[in-house]
Amino acid sequence: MNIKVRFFAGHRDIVGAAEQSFEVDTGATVGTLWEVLVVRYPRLAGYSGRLLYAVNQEFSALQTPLAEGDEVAFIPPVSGGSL
Amino acid sequence: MNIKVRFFAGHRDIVGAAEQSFEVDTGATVGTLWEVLVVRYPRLAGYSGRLLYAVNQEFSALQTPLAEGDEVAFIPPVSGGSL
Amino acid sequence: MMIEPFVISEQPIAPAPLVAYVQTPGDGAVVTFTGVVRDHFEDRATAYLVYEAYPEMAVPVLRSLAEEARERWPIGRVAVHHRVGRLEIGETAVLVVVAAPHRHAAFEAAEYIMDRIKEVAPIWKQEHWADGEASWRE
Amino acid sequence: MMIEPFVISEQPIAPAPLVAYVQTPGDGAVVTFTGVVRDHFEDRATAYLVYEAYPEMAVPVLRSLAEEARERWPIGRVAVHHRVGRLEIGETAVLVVVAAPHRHAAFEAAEYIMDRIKEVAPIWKQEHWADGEASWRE
Repeated sequence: MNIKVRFFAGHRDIVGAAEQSFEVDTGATVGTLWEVLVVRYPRLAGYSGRLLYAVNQEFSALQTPLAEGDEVAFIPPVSGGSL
Repeated sequence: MNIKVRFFAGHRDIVGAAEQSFEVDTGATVGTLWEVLVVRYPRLAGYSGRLLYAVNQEFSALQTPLAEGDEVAFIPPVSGGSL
Repeated sequence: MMIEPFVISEQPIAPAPLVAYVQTPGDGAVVTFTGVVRDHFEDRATAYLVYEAYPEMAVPVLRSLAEEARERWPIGRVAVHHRVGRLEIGETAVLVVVAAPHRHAAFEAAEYIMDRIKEVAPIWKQEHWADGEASWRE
Repeated sequence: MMIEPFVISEQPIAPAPLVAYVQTPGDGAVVTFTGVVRDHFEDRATAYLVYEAYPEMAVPVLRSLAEEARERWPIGRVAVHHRVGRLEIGETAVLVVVAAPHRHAAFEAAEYIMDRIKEVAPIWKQEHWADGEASWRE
Protein backbone atom coordinates (compact mmCIF):
# COMPACT_ATOMS: atom_id res chain seq x y z
CA MET A 1 0.00 0.00 0.00
CA ASN A 2 1.18 3.49 -0.73
CA ILE A 3 0.99 5.82 2.26
CA LYS A 4 1.75 9.53 2.27
CA VAL A 5 3.49 10.81 5.41
CA ARG A 6 3.59 14.47 6.41
CA PHE A 7 6.46 15.78 8.54
CA PHE A 8 6.34 18.89 10.67
CA ALA A 9 8.62 20.95 12.87
CA GLY A 10 11.45 18.89 14.38
CA HIS A 11 10.48 15.85 12.33
CA ARG A 12 10.80 17.75 9.08
CA ASP A 13 14.25 18.93 10.12
CA ILE A 14 15.33 15.32 10.79
CA VAL A 15 13.78 13.82 7.67
CA GLY A 16 14.70 16.73 5.43
CA ALA A 17 11.31 16.70 3.71
CA ALA A 18 7.79 17.91 4.46
CA GLU A 19 6.22 14.87 2.80
CA GLN A 20 7.27 11.40 1.67
CA SER A 21 5.54 8.32 0.29
CA PHE A 22 6.13 4.89 1.79
CA GLU A 23 5.20 1.39 0.61
CA VAL A 24 3.86 -0.73 3.46
CA ASP A 25 2.42 -4.25 3.57
CA THR A 26 -1.29 -4.94 3.80
CA GLY A 27 -2.20 -5.03 7.48
CA ALA A 28 0.25 -2.29 8.38
CA THR A 29 -0.77 0.05 11.19
CA VAL A 30 0.29 3.51 12.28
CA GLY A 31 2.64 1.77 14.71
CA THR A 32 4.36 -0.43 12.13
CA LEU A 33 4.83 2.60 9.86
CA TRP A 34 6.43 4.52 12.72
CA GLU A 35 8.86 1.62 13.26
CA VAL A 36 9.82 1.77 9.59
CA LEU A 37 10.51 5.50 9.95
CA VAL A 38 12.60 5.08 13.09
CA VAL A 39 14.78 2.52 11.33
CA ARG A 40 15.34 4.88 8.43
CA TYR A 41 15.74 8.04 10.58
CA PRO A 42 17.15 6.92 13.93
CA ARG A 43 16.94 10.44 15.38
CA LEU A 44 13.15 10.08 15.33
CA ALA A 45 13.44 7.40 18.04
CA GLY A 46 13.51 10.02 20.77
CA TYR A 47 9.93 10.94 19.87
CA SER A 48 8.52 7.45 20.46
CA GLY A 49 5.83 7.64 23.12
CA ARG A 50 5.65 11.45 22.92
CA LEU A 51 3.62 11.67 19.72
CA LEU A 52 0.09 12.14 18.58
CA TYR A 53 -0.99 10.28 15.46
CA ALA A 54 -3.30 11.34 12.66
CA VAL A 55 -4.67 9.39 9.71
CA ASN A 56 -6.39 11.51 7.09
CA GLN A 57 -6.38 14.47 9.47
CA GLU A 58 -8.14 12.56 12.24
CA PHE A 59 -6.51 11.66 15.54
CA SER A 60 -5.65 7.97 15.53
CA ALA A 61 -3.76 5.40 17.57
CA LEU A 62 -0.72 3.18 17.04
CA GLN A 63 -3.15 0.30 16.40
CA THR A 64 -5.07 2.12 13.66
CA PRO A 65 -4.86 0.08 10.43
CA LEU A 66 -3.76 1.83 7.28
CA ALA A 67 -5.36 1.73 3.82
CA GLU A 68 -4.06 2.51 0.36
CA GLY A 69 -3.65 6.25 -0.17
CA ASP A 70 -3.92 7.27 3.51
CA GLU A 71 -2.22 10.43 4.67
CA VAL A 72 -0.44 9.87 7.98
CA ALA A 73 1.03 12.51 10.27
CA PHE A 74 3.18 11.89 13.30
CA ILE A 75 2.59 14.94 15.42
CA PRO A 76 5.57 15.94 17.53
CA PRO A 77 4.78 17.44 20.93
CA VAL A 78 2.84 20.64 20.53
CA SER A 79 2.88 21.75 24.15
CA GLY A 80 4.21 25.15 23.35
CA GLY A 81 5.08 25.58 26.98
CA SER A 82 3.22 28.30 28.73
CA LEU A 83 2.21 31.38 26.85
CA MET B 1 -20.98 67.08 64.27
CA ASN B 2 -22.00 67.76 60.72
CA ILE B 3 -21.85 64.69 58.50
CA LYS B 4 -22.46 64.60 54.75
CA VAL B 5 -24.29 61.49 53.51
CA ARG B 6 -24.31 60.40 49.87
CA PHE B 7 -27.21 58.36 48.51
CA PHE B 8 -27.07 56.13 45.47
CA ALA B 9 -29.35 53.96 43.37
CA GLY B 10 -32.31 52.63 45.37
CA HIS B 11 -31.38 54.75 48.38
CA ARG B 12 -31.49 57.94 46.38
CA ASP B 13 -34.94 57.00 45.11
CA ILE B 14 -36.16 56.48 48.69
CA VAL B 15 -34.55 59.58 50.16
CA GLY B 16 -35.24 61.76 47.16
CA ALA B 17 -31.81 63.35 47.26
CA ALA B 18 -28.28 62.41 46.23
CA GLU B 19 -26.77 64.09 49.25
CA GLN B 20 -27.88 65.37 52.65
CA SER B 21 -26.22 66.77 55.76
CA PHE B 22 -26.99 65.40 59.21
CA GLU B 23 -26.17 66.65 62.70
CA VAL B 24 -25.03 63.81 64.96
CA ASP B 25 -23.73 63.74 68.52
CA THR B 26 -20.07 63.38 69.35
CA GLY B 27 -19.32 59.67 69.58
CA ALA B 28 -21.69 58.79 66.76
CA THR B 29 -20.70 55.86 64.56
CA VAL B 30 -21.66 54.72 61.10
CA GLY B 31 -24.17 52.44 62.80
CA THR B 32 -25.86 55.17 64.86
CA LEU B 33 -26.13 57.34 61.75
CA TRP B 34 -27.79 54.50 59.88
CA GLU B 35 -30.34 54.14 62.68
CA VAL B 36 -31.13 57.85 62.37
CA LEU B 37 -31.69 57.41 58.65
CA VAL B 38 -33.93 54.39 59.07
CA VAL B 39 -36.14 56.30 61.50
CA ARG B 40 -36.47 59.17 59.04
CA TYR B 41 -36.84 56.93 55.94
CA PRO B 42 -38.44 53.66 57.09
CA ARG B 43 -38.16 52.13 53.61
CA LEU B 44 -34.39 52.02 54.13
CA ALA B 45 -34.89 49.41 56.87
CA GLY B 46 -34.96 46.61 54.31
CA TYR B 47 -31.33 47.32 53.50
CA SER B 48 -30.08 46.78 57.07
CA GLY B 49 -27.48 44.02 57.05
CA ARG B 50 -27.18 44.08 53.26
CA LEU B 51 -24.99 47.19 53.03
CA LEU B 52 -21.41 48.16 52.68
CA TYR B 53 -20.28 51.30 54.50
CA ALA B 54 -17.80 53.97 53.45
CA VAL B 55 -16.39 56.92 55.35
CA ASN B 56 -14.48 59.41 53.24
CA GLN B 57 -14.47 56.92 50.34
CA GLU B 58 -12.90 54.12 52.41
CA PHE B 59 -14.71 50.93 53.32
CA SER B 60 -15.70 51.09 56.98
CA ALA B 61 -17.79 49.22 59.52
CA LEU B 62 -20.86 49.93 61.60
CA GLN B 63 -18.53 50.56 64.55
CA THR B 64 -16.43 53.16 62.73
CA PRO B 65 -16.56 56.46 64.68
CA LEU B 66 -17.47 59.60 62.79
CA ALA B 67 -15.75 62.97 62.86
CA GLU B 68 -16.86 66.46 61.94
CA GLY B 69 -17.11 66.90 58.17
CA ASP B 70 -16.94 63.20 57.28
CA GLU B 71 -18.57 62.00 54.07
CA VAL B 72 -20.50 58.80 54.66
CA ALA B 73 -21.97 56.50 52.03
CA PHE B 74 -24.27 53.57 52.66
CA ILE B 75 -23.68 51.34 49.70
CA PRO B 76 -26.69 49.32 48.62
CA PRO B 77 -25.99 45.85 47.27
CA VAL B 78 -23.91 46.07 44.12
CA SER B 79 -24.04 42.41 43.13
CA GLY B 80 -25.25 43.16 39.65
CA GLY B 81 -26.22 39.55 39.29
CA SER B 82 -24.31 37.64 36.74
CA LEU B 83 -23.08 39.36 33.65
CA MET C 1 -1.66 58.42 24.11
CA MET C 2 -1.76 58.45 27.91
CA ILE C 3 -3.91 55.60 29.17
CA GLU C 4 -5.62 55.74 32.55
CA PRO C 5 -5.81 52.15 33.75
CA PHE C 6 -8.80 52.63 36.09
CA VAL C 7 -11.65 54.70 34.77
CA ILE C 8 -15.38 55.28 35.35
CA SER C 9 -16.82 57.19 32.44
CA GLU C 10 -19.88 57.83 30.32
CA GLN C 11 -17.80 57.35 27.19
CA PRO C 12 -17.94 54.10 25.18
CA ILE C 13 -15.09 51.74 26.06
CA ALA C 14 -12.53 51.02 23.35
CA PRO C 15 -10.73 47.75 24.13
CA ALA C 16 -7.73 48.11 21.80
CA PRO C 17 -5.90 50.88 23.69
CA LEU C 18 -6.34 49.03 26.99
CA VAL C 19 -5.06 45.76 25.59
CA ALA C 20 -2.09 47.63 24.13
CA TYR C 21 -1.50 49.35 27.47
CA VAL C 22 -1.29 46.13 29.52
CA GLN C 23 0.97 44.36 27.02
CA THR C 24 4.66 44.48 27.93
CA PRO C 25 7.41 42.39 26.30
CA GLY C 26 7.70 39.99 29.23
CA ASP C 27 4.03 39.02 29.32
CA GLY C 28 2.81 36.28 26.99
CA ALA C 29 -0.84 36.23 28.03
CA VAL C 30 -3.56 38.84 28.03
CA VAL C 31 -7.07 38.00 29.24
CA THR C 32 -9.87 40.44 28.52
CA PHE C 33 -13.30 40.28 30.09
CA THR C 34 -16.03 42.23 28.33
CA GLY C 35 -19.31 42.68 30.16
CA VAL C 36 -22.05 43.38 27.66
CA VAL C 37 -25.63 44.54 28.14
CA ARG C 38 -27.89 41.54 27.58
CA ASP C 39 -31.39 41.59 26.16
CA HIS C 40 -32.97 39.82 29.12
CA PHE C 41 -32.61 38.92 32.76
CA GLU C 42 -34.35 35.86 34.19
CA ASP C 43 -36.85 35.62 31.33
CA ARG C 44 -37.77 39.31 31.43
CA ALA C 45 -36.92 41.41 28.37
CA THR C 46 -34.60 44.36 28.91
CA ALA C 47 -34.94 47.64 27.03
CA TYR C 48 -31.73 49.30 28.26
CA LEU C 49 -29.63 49.72 31.40
CA VAL C 50 -28.55 52.71 33.44
CA TYR C 51 -25.32 52.40 35.44
CA GLU C 52 -24.50 54.74 38.27
CA ALA C 53 -21.29 54.96 40.32
CA TYR C 54 -19.83 56.68 43.34
CA PRO C 55 -16.90 57.69 41.20
CA GLU C 56 -14.60 59.26 43.81
CA MET C 57 -14.69 55.89 45.57
CA ALA C 58 -15.15 53.48 42.68
CA VAL C 59 -11.90 54.37 40.91
CA PRO C 60 -9.72 53.72 44.00
CA VAL C 61 -11.70 50.51 44.64
CA LEU C 62 -10.95 49.26 41.12
CA ARG C 63 -7.26 50.03 41.68
CA SER C 64 -7.27 48.20 45.01
CA LEU C 65 -8.96 45.13 43.47
CA ALA C 66 -6.12 44.96 40.95
CA GLU C 67 -3.69 45.04 43.90
CA GLU C 68 -5.61 42.24 45.61
CA ALA C 69 -5.21 40.15 42.46
CA ARG C 70 -1.53 41.00 42.26
CA GLU C 71 -1.01 39.65 45.79
CA ARG C 72 -2.53 36.34 44.71
CA TRP C 73 -1.10 35.72 41.23
CA PRO C 74 2.03 36.77 39.32
CA ILE C 75 0.50 39.24 36.93
CA GLY C 76 1.62 42.27 34.98
CA ARG C 77 -0.46 45.28 34.17
CA VAL C 78 -4.19 45.54 34.80
CA ALA C 79 -6.78 47.94 33.40
CA VAL C 80 -10.46 48.25 34.29
CA HIS C 81 -12.88 50.64 32.61
CA HIS C 82 -16.51 50.81 33.66
CA ARG C 83 -19.17 52.80 31.91
CA VAL C 84 -21.97 54.72 33.59
CA GLY C 85 -25.10 56.31 32.22
CA ARG C 86 -27.52 54.77 29.77
CA LEU C 87 -26.31 51.70 27.88
CA GLU C 88 -28.10 49.96 25.05
CA ILE C 89 -28.21 46.20 24.50
CA GLY C 90 -24.90 44.99 23.09
CA GLU C 91 -22.87 47.87 24.50
CA THR C 92 -19.89 47.20 26.74
CA ALA C 93 -20.48 48.06 30.38
CA VAL C 94 -17.15 46.92 31.80
CA LEU C 95 -13.78 45.84 30.48
CA VAL C 96 -11.19 44.06 32.65
CA VAL C 97 -7.81 43.42 31.04
CA VAL C 98 -4.99 41.51 32.74
CA ALA C 99 -1.55 40.67 31.36
CA ALA C 100 0.72 38.02 32.84
CA PRO C 101 3.75 35.97 31.89
CA HIS C 102 1.58 32.82 31.91
CA ARG C 103 -2.02 32.36 30.99
CA HIS C 104 -3.43 30.64 34.07
CA ALA C 105 -2.59 33.61 36.29
CA ALA C 106 -4.15 35.99 33.77
CA PHE C 107 -7.40 33.99 33.64
CA GLU C 108 -7.63 33.63 37.42
CA ALA C 109 -6.84 37.27 38.11
CA ALA C 110 -9.29 38.62 35.52
CA GLU C 111 -12.13 36.49 36.88
CA TYR C 112 -11.22 37.38 40.46
CA ILE C 113 -11.24 41.11 39.71
CA MET C 114 -14.60 40.85 37.96
CA ASP C 115 -16.08 38.84 40.84
CA ARG C 116 -14.83 41.41 43.32
CA ILE C 117 -16.20 44.30 41.26
CA LYS C 118 -19.62 42.67 41.55
CA GLU C 119 -19.16 42.30 45.30
CA VAL C 120 -17.80 45.65 46.42
CA ALA C 121 -17.34 48.27 43.71
CA PRO C 122 -19.84 51.09 44.31
CA ILE C 123 -21.45 50.82 40.89
CA TRP C 124 -25.15 50.12 40.48
CA LYS C 125 -27.26 48.92 37.63
CA GLN C 126 -30.83 49.93 36.92
CA GLU C 127 -32.70 47.60 34.65
CA HIS C 128 -35.19 49.32 32.36
CA TRP C 129 -37.52 46.57 31.27
CA ALA C 130 -39.13 46.30 27.88
CA ASP C 131 -42.54 46.66 29.61
CA GLY C 132 -41.59 50.16 30.80
CA GLU C 133 -40.82 49.42 34.45
CA ALA C 134 -37.44 50.08 36.01
CA SER C 135 -35.68 48.47 38.98
CA TRP C 136 -32.28 48.62 40.61
CA ARG C 137 -30.51 45.29 40.53
CA GLU C 138 -29.82 44.62 44.23
CA MET D 1 -18.07 41.14 6.67
CA MET D 2 -18.13 37.35 6.76
CA ILE D 3 -16.15 36.08 9.75
CA GLU D 4 -14.58 32.63 9.79
CA PRO D 5 -14.57 31.54 13.41
CA PHE D 6 -11.67 29.06 13.11
CA VAL D 7 -8.68 30.22 11.13
CA ILE D 8 -4.97 29.46 10.72
CA SER D 9 -3.33 32.26 8.78
CA GLU D 10 -0.16 34.24 8.22
CA GLN D 11 -2.15 37.46 8.53
CA PRO D 12 -2.05 39.57 11.70
CA ILE D 13 -5.02 38.87 13.96
CA ALA D 14 -7.50 41.70 14.50
CA PRO D 15 -9.47 41.09 17.73
CA ALA D 16 -12.34 43.53 17.19
CA PRO D 17 -14.13 41.62 14.39
CA LEU D 18 -13.91 38.36 16.35
CA VAL D 19 -15.25 39.91 19.53
CA ALA D 20 -18.09 41.43 17.49
CA TYR D 21 -18.73 38.06 15.85
CA VAL D 22 -19.15 36.12 19.12
CA GLN D 23 -21.40 38.75 20.71
CA THR D 24 -25.10 38.02 20.47
CA PRO D 25 -27.86 39.82 22.40
CA GLY D 26 -28.37 36.98 24.87
CA ASP D 27 -24.74 36.76 26.00
CA GLY D 28 -23.54 39.12 28.71
CA ALA D 29 -19.95 37.94 28.93
CA VAL D 30 -17.12 37.76 26.43
CA VAL D 31 -13.71 36.43 27.45
CA THR D 32 -10.78 36.96 25.12
CA PHE D 33 -7.42 35.27 25.47
CA THR D 34 -4.56 36.85 23.58
CA GLY D 35 -1.34 34.86 23.31
CA VAL D 36 1.53 37.26 22.65
CA VAL D 37 5.13 36.60 21.65
CA ARG D 38 7.29 37.17 24.73
CA ASP D 39 10.84 38.46 24.78
CA HIS D 40 12.23 35.49 26.70
CA PHE D 41 11.70 31.88 27.68
CA GLU D 42 13.24 30.48 30.86
CA ASP D 43 15.84 33.26 31.12
CA ARG D 44 16.90 33.02 27.48
CA ALA D 45 16.26 36.03 25.27
CA THR D 46 14.04 35.49 22.23
CA ALA D 47 14.59 37.27 18.91
CA TYR D 48 11.40 36.11 17.17
CA LEU D 49 9.20 33.03 16.74
CA VAL D 50 8.15 30.94 13.78
CA TYR D 51 4.85 29.10 14.01
CA GLU D 52 4.00 26.21 11.73
CA ALA D 53 0.74 24.29 11.43
CA TYR D 54 -0.76 21.26 9.74
CA PRO D 55 -3.57 23.50 8.56
CA GLU D 56 -5.92 20.92 6.97
CA MET D 57 -6.03 19.25 10.38
CA ALA D 58 -5.55 22.20 12.72
CA VAL D 59 -8.68 24.07 11.65
CA PRO D 60 -11.00 21.09 12.31
CA VAL D 61 -9.20 20.48 15.60
CA LEU D 62 -9.86 24.05 16.72
CA ARG D 63 -13.51 23.62 15.82
CA SER D 64 -13.73 20.33 17.74
CA LEU D 65 -12.11 21.91 20.83
CA ALA D 66 -14.84 24.54 20.81
CA GLU D 67 -17.38 21.69 20.72
CA GLU D 68 -15.64 19.99 23.65
CA ALA D 69 -15.99 23.22 25.62
CA ARG D 70 -19.64 23.55 24.62
CA GLU D 71 -20.36 20.10 26.04
CA ARG D 72 -18.91 21.20 29.39
CA TRP D 73 -20.23 24.77 29.83
CA PRO D 74 -23.24 26.75 28.61
CA ILE D 75 -21.52 29.02 26.13
CA GLY D 76 -22.44 30.91 23.01
CA ARG D 77 -20.22 31.55 20.04
CA VAL D 78 -16.51 30.76 19.96
CA ALA D 79 -13.77 31.99 17.64
CA VAL D 80 -10.11 30.92 17.50
CA HIS D 81 -7.55 32.45 15.18
CA HIS D 82 -3.94 31.25 15.18
CA ARG D 83 -1.14 32.84 13.25
CA VAL D 84 1.67 30.99 11.51
CA GLY D 85 4.92 32.19 10.00
CA ARG D 86 7.38 34.58 11.57
CA LEU D 87 6.11 36.62 14.53
CA GLU D 88 7.93 39.43 16.27
CA ILE D 89 7.91 40.10 20.00
CA GLY D 90 4.61 41.66 21.04
CA GLU D 91 2.66 40.24 18.10
CA THR D 92 -0.44 38.15 18.73
CA ALA D 93 0.04 34.45 18.00
CA VAL D 94 -3.38 33.21 19.05
CA LEU D 95 -6.75 34.68 19.94
CA VAL D 96 -9.48 32.68 21.68
CA VAL D 97 -12.83 34.44 22.13
CA VAL D 98 -15.79 32.91 23.97
CA ALA D 99 -19.19 34.45 24.63
CA ALA D 100 -21.62 33.15 27.22
CA PRO D 101 -24.70 34.28 29.12
CA HIS D 102 -22.64 34.27 32.35
CA ARG D 103 -19.03 35.06 32.93
CA HIS D 104 -17.81 31.98 34.80
CA ALA D 105 -18.62 29.71 31.87
CA ALA D 106 -16.88 32.08 29.48
CA PHE D 107 -13.70 32.14 31.61
CA GLU D 108 -13.65 28.38 32.07
CA ALA D 109 -14.31 27.60 28.43
CA ALA D 110 -11.71 30.05 27.11
CA GLU D 111 -9.01 28.64 29.39
CA TYR D 112 -10.02 25.07 28.57
CA ILE D 113 -9.84 25.70 24.83
CA MET D 114 -6.43 27.34 25.17
CA ASP D 115 -5.12 24.46 27.32
CA ARG D 116 -6.38 21.95 24.77
CA ILE D 117 -4.81 23.86 21.88
CA LYS D 118 -1.50 23.50 23.68
CA GLU D 119 -2.10 19.78 24.13
CA VAL D 120 -3.37 18.62 20.77
CA ALA D 121 -3.62 21.25 18.05
CA PRO D 122 -1.04 20.46 15.36
CA ILE D 123 0.69 23.83 15.60
CA TRP D 124 4.38 24.12 16.44
CA LYS D 125 6.56 26.94 17.64
CA GLN D 126 10.18 27.46 16.76
CA GLU D 127 12.05 29.75 19.11
CA HIS D 128 14.69 31.88 17.41
CA TRP D 129 16.95 32.97 20.23
CA ALA D 130 18.68 36.30 20.46
CA ASP D 131 22.03 34.44 20.29
CA GLY D 132 21.19 33.17 16.78
CA GLU D 133 20.23 29.57 17.61
CA ALA D 134 16.82 28.12 16.86
CA SER D 135 14.89 25.28 18.48
CA TRP D 136 11.43 23.76 18.25
CA ARG D 137 9.53 24.01 21.50
CA GLU D 138 8.69 20.38 22.25
